[in-house]
Amino acid sequence: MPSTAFMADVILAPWLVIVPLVGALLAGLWPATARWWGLLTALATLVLALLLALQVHGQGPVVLALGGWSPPLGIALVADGLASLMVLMTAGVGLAISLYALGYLGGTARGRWFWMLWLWLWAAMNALYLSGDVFNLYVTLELVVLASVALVALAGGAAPLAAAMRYLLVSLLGSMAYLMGVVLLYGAYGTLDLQGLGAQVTLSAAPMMAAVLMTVGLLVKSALFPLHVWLPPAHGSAPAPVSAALSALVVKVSFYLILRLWLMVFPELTLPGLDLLMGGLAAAAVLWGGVMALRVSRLKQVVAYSTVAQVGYLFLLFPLLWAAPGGWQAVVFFAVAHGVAKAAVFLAAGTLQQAAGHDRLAELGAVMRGRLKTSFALGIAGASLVGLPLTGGFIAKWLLVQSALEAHLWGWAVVVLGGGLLAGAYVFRLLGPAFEPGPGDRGRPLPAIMEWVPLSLALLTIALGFAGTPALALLARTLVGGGG
Amino acid sequence: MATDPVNLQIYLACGALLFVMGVHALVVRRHLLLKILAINIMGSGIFMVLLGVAAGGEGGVDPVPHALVITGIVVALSATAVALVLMLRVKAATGLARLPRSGPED
Amino acid sequence: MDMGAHVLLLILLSSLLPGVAIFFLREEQFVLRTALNLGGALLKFLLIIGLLVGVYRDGKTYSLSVNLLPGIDLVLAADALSLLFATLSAVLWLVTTIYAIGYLEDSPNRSRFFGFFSLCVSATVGIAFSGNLITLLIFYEILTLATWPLVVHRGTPESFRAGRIYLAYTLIGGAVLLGAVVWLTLLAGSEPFVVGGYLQDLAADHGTALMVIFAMLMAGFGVKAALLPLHSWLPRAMVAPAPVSALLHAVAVVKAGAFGIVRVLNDVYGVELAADLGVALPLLLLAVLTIIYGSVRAVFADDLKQRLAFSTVSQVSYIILGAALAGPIGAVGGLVHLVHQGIMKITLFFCAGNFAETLGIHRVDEMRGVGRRMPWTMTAFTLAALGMIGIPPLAGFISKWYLGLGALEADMAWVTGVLVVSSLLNALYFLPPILRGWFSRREGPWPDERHGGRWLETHWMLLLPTVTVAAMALGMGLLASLAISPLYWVTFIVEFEYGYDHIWSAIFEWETP
Amino acid sequence: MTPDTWLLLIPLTPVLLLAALALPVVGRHLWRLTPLAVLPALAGALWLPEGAWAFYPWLLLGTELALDPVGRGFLLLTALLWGAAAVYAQGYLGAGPARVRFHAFFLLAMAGNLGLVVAADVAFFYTSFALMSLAAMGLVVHEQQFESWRAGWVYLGMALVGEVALFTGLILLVHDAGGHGMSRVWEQPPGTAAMILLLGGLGVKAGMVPLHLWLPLAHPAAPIPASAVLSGAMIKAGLLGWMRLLPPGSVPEALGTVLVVLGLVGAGYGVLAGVFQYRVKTVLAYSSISQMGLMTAGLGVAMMHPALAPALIPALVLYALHHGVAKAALFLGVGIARRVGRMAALAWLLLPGLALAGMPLTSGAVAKTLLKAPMYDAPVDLSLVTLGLSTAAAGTFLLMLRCWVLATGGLREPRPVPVSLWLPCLVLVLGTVVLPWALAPEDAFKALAVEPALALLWPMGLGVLIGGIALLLARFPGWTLPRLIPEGDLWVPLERGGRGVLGWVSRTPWFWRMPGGGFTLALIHGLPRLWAAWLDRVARGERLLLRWEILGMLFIGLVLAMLAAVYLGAVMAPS
Amino acid sequence: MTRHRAAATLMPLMSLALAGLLVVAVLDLPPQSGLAEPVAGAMDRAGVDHPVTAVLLNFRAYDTFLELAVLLLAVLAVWSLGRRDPIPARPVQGPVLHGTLRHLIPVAVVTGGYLVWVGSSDSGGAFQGGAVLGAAGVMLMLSRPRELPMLPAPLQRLGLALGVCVFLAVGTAGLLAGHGFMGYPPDWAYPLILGIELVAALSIALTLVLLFLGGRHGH
Repeated sequence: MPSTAFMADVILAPWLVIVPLVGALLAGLWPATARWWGLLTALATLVLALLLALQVHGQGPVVLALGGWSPPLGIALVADGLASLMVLMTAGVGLAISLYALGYLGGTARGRWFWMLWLWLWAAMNALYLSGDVFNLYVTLELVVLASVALVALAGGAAPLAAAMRYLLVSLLGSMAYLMGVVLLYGAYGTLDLQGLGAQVTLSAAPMMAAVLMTVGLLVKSALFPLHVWLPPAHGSAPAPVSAALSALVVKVSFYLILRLWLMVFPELTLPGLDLLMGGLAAAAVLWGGVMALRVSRLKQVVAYSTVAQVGYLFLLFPLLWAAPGGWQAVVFFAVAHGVAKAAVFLAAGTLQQAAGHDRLAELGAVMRGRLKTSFALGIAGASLVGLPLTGGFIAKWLLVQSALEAHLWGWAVVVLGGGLLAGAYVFRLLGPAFEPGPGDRGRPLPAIMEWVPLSLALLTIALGFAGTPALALLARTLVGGGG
Repeated sequence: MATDPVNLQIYLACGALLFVMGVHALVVRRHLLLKILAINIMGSGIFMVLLGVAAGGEGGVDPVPHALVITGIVVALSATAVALVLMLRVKAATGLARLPRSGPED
Repeated sequence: MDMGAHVLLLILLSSLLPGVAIFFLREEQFVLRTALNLGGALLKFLLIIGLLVGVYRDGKTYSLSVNLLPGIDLVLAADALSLLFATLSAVLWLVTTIYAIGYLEDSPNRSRFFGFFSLCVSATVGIAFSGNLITLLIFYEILTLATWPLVVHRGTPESFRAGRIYLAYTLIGGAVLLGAVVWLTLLAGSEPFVVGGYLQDLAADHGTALMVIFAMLMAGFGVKAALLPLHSWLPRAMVAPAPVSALLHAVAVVKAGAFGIVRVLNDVYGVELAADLGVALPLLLLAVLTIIYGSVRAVFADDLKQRLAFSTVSQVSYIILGAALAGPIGAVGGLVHLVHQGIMKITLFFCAGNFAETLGIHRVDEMRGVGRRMPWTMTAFTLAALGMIGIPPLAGFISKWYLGLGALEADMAWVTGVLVVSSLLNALYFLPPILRGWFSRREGPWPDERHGGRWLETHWMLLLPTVTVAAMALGMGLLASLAISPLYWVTFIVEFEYGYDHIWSAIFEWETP
Repeated sequence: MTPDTWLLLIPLTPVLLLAALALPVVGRHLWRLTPLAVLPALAGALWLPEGAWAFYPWLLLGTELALDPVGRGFLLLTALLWGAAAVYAQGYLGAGPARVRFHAFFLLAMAGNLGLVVAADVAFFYTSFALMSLAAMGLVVHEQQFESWRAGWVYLGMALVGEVALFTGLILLVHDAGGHGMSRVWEQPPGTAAMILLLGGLGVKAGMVPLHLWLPLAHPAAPIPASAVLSGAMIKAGLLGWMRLLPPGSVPEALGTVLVVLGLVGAGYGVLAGVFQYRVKTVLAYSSISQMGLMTAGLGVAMMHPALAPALIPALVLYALHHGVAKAALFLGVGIARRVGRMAALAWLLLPGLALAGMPLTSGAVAKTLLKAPMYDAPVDLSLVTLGLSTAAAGTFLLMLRCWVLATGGLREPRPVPVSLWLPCLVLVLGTVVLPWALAPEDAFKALAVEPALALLWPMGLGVLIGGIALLLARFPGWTLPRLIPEGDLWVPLERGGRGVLGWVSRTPWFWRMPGGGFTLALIHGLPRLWAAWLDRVARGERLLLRWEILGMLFIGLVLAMLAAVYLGAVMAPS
Repeated sequence: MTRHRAAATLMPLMSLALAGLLVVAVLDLPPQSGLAEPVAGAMDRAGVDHPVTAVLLNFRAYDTFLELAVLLLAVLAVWSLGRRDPIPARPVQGPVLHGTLRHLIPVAVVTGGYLVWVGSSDSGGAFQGGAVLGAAGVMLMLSRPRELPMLPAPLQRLGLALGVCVFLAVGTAGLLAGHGFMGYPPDWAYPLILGIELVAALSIALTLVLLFLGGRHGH
């Protein structure tokens, strides 16, 4: 990596918070130009995220003590492989969502609010990924929740409002549980720094309780079965770019946090019983989400339940975490692949919904035939969700199965493979209407960008199919703690 | 300034109990306002434990938990504000300050 | 990576790019679509010919690899076996494209059809050129994806049902396959295909694992190859348009499965190891069961395409049988049947398509007297069907001949009995349509007569491919010893790639009496 | 033109002509050229040098063609008969589009028949054999009547069984020999399995009892020219196959015994079944069975005593030639007989009939004498065989008598006999007289000697006697010939039984679908219902999960469960 | 229904169990002084005298900054929910509130300002001050909602965002100046912190008032 040599001293991490935040402030102060600020911010953030990833790849994890106050007194920003990969994924998907929103929302009043809230959300997510302090993580988590809830409610109408309300309450429940855990940890060890905690945590009542409360609180937020019911209405009824952002990115945030905690803070507590419990829930989620996705009748709800199922995969994390050397990396790669693919699917769904004026799956055939690019995006990204080859999803599935088999955890391998079948069933159910007889119909006129963006994202999933090696190399530069 | 350990433990335990009461209320109460209050009660419980922790050390009161409590209060306040307004919007849209019980198909 | 590597990529792209371009054409852009279709098909054909020349005359090796994961590459490579399959695909694609253009004239959604059609062939060629198991798996799965739209192309409830069943089978198969490949990669790494296999060193420590993996691999590939308990999707997929059935049965899907099995048996495990592990015999038994079962079911199928489908179930297992015999002559028989079955089955499906498209004939008993109305098609049908039975001098005879010899060579004379029973059953279901077609009198009008061509019995684009492949089915048998025949080629593969040094002389050098 | 090219031209010419039939416009008239397709074969049989051999490495599996003395005889027979039948077919078949079809199959079968005679490698032999067998199906069912279909199915079924048996036998031979050239194959004595398979496989074609069932059904059903080649030329392919693939000397003597027994049984049974028939073509068919039995027995003797083979084999070839020509003449004559008066009919049929029965001065006499002669010289006593042969000759006379009676009886439908009918018939009739003299070896003239002539005549006398009595008896009212043995003898009960089984099978489709089908059906019909129920259940569950109480319980429950898991894990973990 | 009843009985039991375990966990916490010593050790470089303020605005300034951001985001979120409903509260009748307010408001303003200023050395700070100011604003809103002069929208936005903006600007300046993100030059720490606190208090006060209005945007 010759490019990293001259970047070695450059401090990048804070800028990934500053830039979107400035964008958000500008968009708020000058609403009429919100979308251009948004676009500019998206581009700048993507560039920064790329540079950060290169930097981390080249020189390893970067830990930055804010204000010169090193932990435990101050707060540290941690830009390691995991964080930079998540930031990069967010930036990539974020740019796509931004471009899409240009077409979807245009310069409407609702659009202005979207831009502002979306940039806030982005800033919050970046802040969360880069934070190395459990309390700071709580604050960023709340930022994410508030921005997300407001975005969900943006759709207006009774159902989205109720969905937003439920989302908010459930999220707050989760946040509170997390915060309780933070307090317990501080009470036990007198520090909030992730690395510091990781060095100290042992098996005893308070940290155990802390770990459990934090994890369950975050599980609620990441919608793991059976705590997922808030997700489908929220993701299913939001405007398309919002759905994409929520399903592709926001769900990953709490997952990331759980991973981060168990990687750096609680490795001592990863015990077989926990593996079994979480793995069981994960398997149930895969099954339940898949079945519900087969059952519901609206396009976006199918996609939302698909997220419920795919979240299940993410929580195969626990059985795989330390069982196999690359176990958690496989899960992270899965998260990235799912993020990109799910964003593509939601955006494509949004285009179809806008074109047809509804998203009843059974009646979408004509528009799907008329809007080929979008249908293709749906198909390719769907293939990634199923884990069909040459997509990121395939590599992710491969890695998951490989880790499971490497650790002789046959059962989880079967879950991964079987879940792929359910995914296949609902993805092809989505595509089915396109093959009904009858002429195509382009539906309402839409900006071209609403077709190109999903397609580009879908093609990105294919590119991810070849990104396994660099991504794993990046992930190898992640800080882990304790007995790992 | 060190506090009596027993008193401290009462603080801690009460904080924990408050937290759980909040959880229970959040679940059992159906009116949204009560749910929002329940979350605030959970928050209060947490802050109480935090303050108890701050006072527990030998070397004087730990200032960091105090700072955290202030921050936490502001965050909770923000969330509560949003929740309340959202509740009003839900009530305006559905006529009820309760969440509908409906499945995905309805 | 040299020029040659690019040729491989170009071969893949020669159908992929036109395919993608075709999707976005409007229905009425007939000329452009046809040009793309045929141009791609021709280009692919020529490129593969070029590759052949390079490999055989100049002794070049071609390979191309792209890194997927640490230690795992996507490898495209051209060896003799892959060229055999690729050539088959390229030739049949060209022919089927012409046929499909004629068949789908005036039907809706042609752009979509040809788009997926091209993707399907790209995947098949990818399978052919796969240089390791992972690459094979990747293209195998892509094939699933590309074929499903073709199966449901008509959009009727039956086709959706067939599509669902197809997916259920192939996706499950794919999942099992993925599991097996991952496992194998864990044990042995991602090795390139090598004749004789690369697992010998593992046999001592991981014997059981290897057996389980083998079973999983067979199940995974067996789904597409329609091995016995996994065959049900195939007859149901017959709702697809005739060119699709033709391609599905003759080249793409079914062959992909069989090809995979051959690869695994020869180039991953190696026949010796497979025999040592005791996995070759169960495979053989399964193939035998499938052969008999498929034939029996075909006898009782009234719908022509159903009958052909069950016939495919049976015939593809010949290939597997040949591989599972684990001897050079059996390998010759199996491999050569890979080509022969493809040619003959595609002929049969073309004929079935011609009957359906021209006269509305779908059932065997509707074929009465069709020989007089459509003599060319009926001749083609007769040739291919007799070939399937194994009647000389048609291509099927050659396969059966070497399969039989292979069975004897492997000291499994009873397999010859299976071939005999299968031949009789084949006759039992193929001769009635032939005889009805030629010798029964037609009373009343045809079910649905459409093309009343003045000079030809049907559209020339339907007839020409049909007659061409029928002639190939004849020629491959009659001229089996020519240097361009599949038999010659397969012998070459077995002799020089599998390293059996006496096969060539056993097959192609005669003592003068 | 070298023998190389010429040999290939023999089977190729009919195929080329067939291809020409497919030409547009002119093609539909080219059927008139069918007779010409035998010319290369005929010329080859007459003028190709002894030991002509050619090798075509590009054809099939590498094809060898050759002409040896045996082949020459058979080639002559085949060419002659096919040529005659082709000419006959020109006039016999009415106009109509089916005519081209008939000629197409005719040409194919001809090519096969000619090819198998000159084949010098196993693969090409089998190819030709199969081509002939299958194409002949087209000739059998040509009339498209119920009868022809029935006969066709029986023929086809048995031919196919024979085909696969032959195939398997050949594979076994080739496997043992390591090559598929005939000479290569001869180097190894065939294995038992191969022998049995070849015996059966070729026996079907040769009408060997009990594999003869198709013959009495197919002959009457087929058009006359087809019957002629079927009975005259094609069934000889079985005999030729035996000679080629089970050469005397390399097979165990037991096989010879089997052949002798089966042959004599066939010879007798053919007569027995034949005389009770009411259709002239059926009678002729049974006669063929009987005659083929004689030849089979002859070959059997050669196998039992390889020392006799050099004498017996040419005799057998001559016998085949004789029988072929005479039988074909009879068939063609039967076609003419209907159109002419009773006496004219008898005139057409008399000479070939007598020749078959072994009338001195005819081909029959020469052939029979030549066949028996070596047996008398045999080191062991073969009188049982020769007696059998003689008795069969008596039977043959009876059969011929039955044939004459039937051919001259019944309704007449006088019609002109075109030249295309009478000319080939006449050629063959004359052939029965001329050919043996032209072809038989010098010592054939021994046939003129008194003692052999007597040996020939007494069976005939016996035949005349029995026949005369029968004819006399038939004059009494009510004394008609009982229909003791139906046409197709054993096939009739077999068919009845088969229908029963088939009927049962067709009434029970589940039986056939059971192994995978039943399972699949259950899968297809049962699973969706289960699946739908499961979906409903899940959807209900989803609504339940929406309740806050449930959510809360799950939340707390999860916390408790995780605590328990961590705690238990910690307790149980080895520290 | 039985299911629901089961839930109704089970839920308290489970809550009790959780409570018990949580209490055990809380009581299990070891007595320790946490970060008191590190904070005390760093106070000389903190720029302010009061440890809580030092933690809030220096050691963990990033937290505080994000917390301001949360507050701002809350207003934005509330606004984004729409501004359709009318003001429900009619002006409070009667003289008591008005009279009280007349005296209370100046006191509140002074108190708020004091609290901000004193935060550097004693209990107090931007949030406390801002809260008092905000409370004054809310009172005003209650008493005469229709008569108050509302800021024009852009100014409202600016006012709301000012705290975050200034904080961010200072933090970024620290980054550019090499003191790290959210870092101050040691000499400038005190004035910068005080400035931030003042601006933040104003923004907080405005935020609270607007949150109280809950999107009911004036008239």
